[in-house]
Amino acid sequence: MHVPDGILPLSLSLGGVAVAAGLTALSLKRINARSDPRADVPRAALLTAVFFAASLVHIPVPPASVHLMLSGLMGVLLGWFAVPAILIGLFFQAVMFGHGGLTALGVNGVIFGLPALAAFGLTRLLMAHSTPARETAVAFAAGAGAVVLGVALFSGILLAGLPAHLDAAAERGALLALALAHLPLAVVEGLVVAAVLGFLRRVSPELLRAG
Amino acid sequence: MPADAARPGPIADPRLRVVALVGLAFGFSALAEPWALALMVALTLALAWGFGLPPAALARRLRWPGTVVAAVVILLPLMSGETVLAHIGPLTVRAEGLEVATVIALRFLCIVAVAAALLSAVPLPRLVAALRALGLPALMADMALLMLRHVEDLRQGLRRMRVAMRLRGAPAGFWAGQFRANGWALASLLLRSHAQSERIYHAMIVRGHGAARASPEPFRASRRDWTVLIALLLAGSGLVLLEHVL
Amino acid sequence: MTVPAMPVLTAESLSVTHGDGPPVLRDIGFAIAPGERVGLVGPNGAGKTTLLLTLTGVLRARAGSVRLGGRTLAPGTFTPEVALVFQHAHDQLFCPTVAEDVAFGARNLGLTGAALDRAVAEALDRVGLAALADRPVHHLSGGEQRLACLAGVLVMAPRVLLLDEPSGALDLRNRRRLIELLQGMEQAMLVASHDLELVLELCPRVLLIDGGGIVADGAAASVLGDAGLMAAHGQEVPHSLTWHRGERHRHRATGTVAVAAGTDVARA
Amino acid sequence: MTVPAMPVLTAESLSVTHGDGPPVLRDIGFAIAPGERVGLVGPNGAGKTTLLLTLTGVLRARAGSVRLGGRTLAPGTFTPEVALVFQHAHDQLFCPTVAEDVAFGARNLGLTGAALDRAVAEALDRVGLAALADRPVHHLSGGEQRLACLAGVLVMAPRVLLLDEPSGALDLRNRRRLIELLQGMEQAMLVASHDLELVLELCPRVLLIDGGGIVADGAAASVLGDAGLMAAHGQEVPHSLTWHRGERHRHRATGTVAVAAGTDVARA
Repeated sequence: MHVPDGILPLSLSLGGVAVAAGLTALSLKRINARSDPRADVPRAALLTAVFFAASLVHIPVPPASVHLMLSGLMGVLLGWFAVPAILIGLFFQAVMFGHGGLTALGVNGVIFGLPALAAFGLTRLLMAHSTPARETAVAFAAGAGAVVLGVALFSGILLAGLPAHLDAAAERGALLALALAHLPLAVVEGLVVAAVLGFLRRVSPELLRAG
Repeated sequence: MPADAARPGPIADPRLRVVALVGLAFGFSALAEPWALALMVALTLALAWGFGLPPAALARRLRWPGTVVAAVVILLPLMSGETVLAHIGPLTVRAEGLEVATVIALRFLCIVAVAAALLSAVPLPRLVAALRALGLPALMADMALLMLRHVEDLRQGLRRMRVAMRLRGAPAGFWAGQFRANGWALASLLLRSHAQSERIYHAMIVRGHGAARASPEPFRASRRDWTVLIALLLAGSGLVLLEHVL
Repeated sequence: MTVPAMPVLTAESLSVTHGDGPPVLRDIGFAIAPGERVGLVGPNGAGKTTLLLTLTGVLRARAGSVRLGGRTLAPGTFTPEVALVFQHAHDQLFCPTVAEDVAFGARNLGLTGAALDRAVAEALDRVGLAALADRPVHHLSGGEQRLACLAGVLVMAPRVLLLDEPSGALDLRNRRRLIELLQGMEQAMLVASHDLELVLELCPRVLLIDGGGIVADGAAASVLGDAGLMAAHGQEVPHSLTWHRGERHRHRATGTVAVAAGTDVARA
Repeated sequence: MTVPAMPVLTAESLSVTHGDGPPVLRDIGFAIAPGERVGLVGPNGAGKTTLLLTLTGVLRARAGSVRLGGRTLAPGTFTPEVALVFQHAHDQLFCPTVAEDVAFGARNLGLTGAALDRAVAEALDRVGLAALADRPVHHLSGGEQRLACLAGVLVMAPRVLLLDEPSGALDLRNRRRLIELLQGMEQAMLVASHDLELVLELCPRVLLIDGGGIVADGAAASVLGDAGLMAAHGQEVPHSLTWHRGERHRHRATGTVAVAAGTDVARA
């Protein structure tokens, strides 16, 4: 689900860098407005490590395999720290394993970062003072929805970057296959986010003060 | 997290290595003409030779993105273009698609090879310090440093936790249906690692991390470093300019 | 050391390697009788944790085998009869509440409903945590977490308990509580620890391992009290044995203790 | 307990809370003289680690202050004069090699070039790790890691060393080595530990804390030897003091030890 180096034309790569830089600047501005901006650095670094490692775990979806994305989890747990965290994770994945790519760092940052911010917004809007059942539903929606949004961004960007004379039917076929392959992942991530959030709410609610 | 052993190479200063890599990678991704691609490959080979690219470092970097690139490279000639080159069973190979696939495969291989050649010998904490010196915000540099600390701990913690779960009868394998148990294990790991991450950060602060009078991580760019960097950037931008002028 | 006819756990010429490295354990052999409590001591890196993991079947021995009563243990299969309590409680506890965590193993044995509830209540009662059943495990003290780990394996009715550094990170009150609890259990035990006073209180017999092999197997007081042997393997004779140097046996039952102004104390 | 005119470290009615919770430390006050070694004992959760973090200025006290000589310490600022060695070495070590890790603190003091190299070499020499300077920290043994942590704070030339469970997870050989090293240091020390034998060997004076407050402050032998006081705060009298119950003072220098068959041992 990472866009590798070499596929996208320069204009798209640079566009991705610009958008990712903008999202990062906005996030840092919100973080630095707090009384102690450094207080949440350890937590953000920890989830960056989880994000970094999770993308290297491949889950078999016969006949192919997909890997965890965790955008939803990052957004829900980190709030404004999510975008810087995702970019750092993506950078090291690219540098250490060639997973994703340096020129595609901005684009991948958008593919993972926007769903994370969307999940953050969703939980913030819908979760305040709600019942446990509703919170579980929102957590599932945030986790699963982030995967769906990420896959949509990924395919949209990939198709925009490839030459225009693609066969329309083949294009739809490839998209459908990609979406189907990631449907189980969306369910898994929805369940994982719901379980993690449910656990933390019961055990350590102070860890849920994202944003 | 292995830092591959390689010789120091023509550029010693990691800051300049990062700049060279970024310049070349974006330059390469703008190339499409056959002669430009040939020069790109030649430049990459020269770099791999000059910086001593360890084959293992390259192989490791090809494994993960390989699937996406392979899918694109295999599908494009079958799905894209009008000029039919050949029929293989029910499939039709087309010239335009094959051409784009070749361009993508070459650019991908060259960028990955250049990245491996320039960065695989730089220890990761040193790389973070270089990025900080190049203007990465302190907050993100701190996150990056701490993240490097956590990856191995998390991996081992998760492994021990999985062992403990299996000893109490949890089935092995991902699709064993234990989403809740796995989610709880992840959350437990986060919870305790969170306490540890705070201790680590405190330990750094107690030893003066981020102190005003701290002497910055020493970087020294030699004249040779600058010369090689400028030569590489000129070569890269020259290729791009030539392709777009010609 | 004589062992009754049918030991509950037997290690037969176990050798273990990590990856392609040199052997971590070499030709380990011993047998534990039902209800016997054996201490496992040795310097850091001697292979204690590796041995425990091999005895549970999590690690696969390169050679040799583990036998549970008359049956050979198949590595990689779930063997509830041999229970391991990890050195760090946080590696073992992962459920939100104590009761849920204790239920985990029992549920994997197929227990449900009232039988499950009963088993969990019994295990918690056994370790004295019944009152904390609904508490989040992460809010327990270190000592309570250790007890919760113990309950989490007791619920599977094991025949052998393997304990890795059971007193690590415990304060003395909780250490005492744990010792008394373990002394009251009928299971056979193998207790790996640097806390030699604990080993001495708990285990009549001790295995001393170093460099992956067993270097001594005998009565606790004679192995741990042998200053030459202990020093050769990086150990100090426990305080409570230094008071009768020169004597080989300690007469615990009678409380008789020979006095020989301990050099350790004089040095302080 | 009398303290010379100008203590090196003074805690004045410190109160600390975590978040909105109840106070973790309440009205803590004591002073440490230059070169004095003080033990800090108490049950798990008594607030020992919180106190150490507050003394370094990492945690902010809700009330009260910490003074370093004549100057009041400003929380949140880098105070190299007060050095903390963490309980777990892996929390503290984070650079690739031993020498780099030791250099970290010195570099944050502004040292560079030859002065930096000299300071690092001296600190490593001090703890006896000069030969391991270029080793990866993660390849060190537990004992060596602890020494590397110590070197990493000694390089900042602190006036007070705060040690959190310095003997935790050490085998007895390394524990002995550490004790002897610490005994040879001129810095004032506050040593938080459950290892009461270590406290007894190292510290002439002991603070006993429980429930966030100081409950005793006095000579080590009299505080740690007071069975009633210790039991009331969940502690056991250390083995080497149980041999002379009834006596208040222990005559270390002469090695004279009163014998009274320790009930602890008889119980075993």
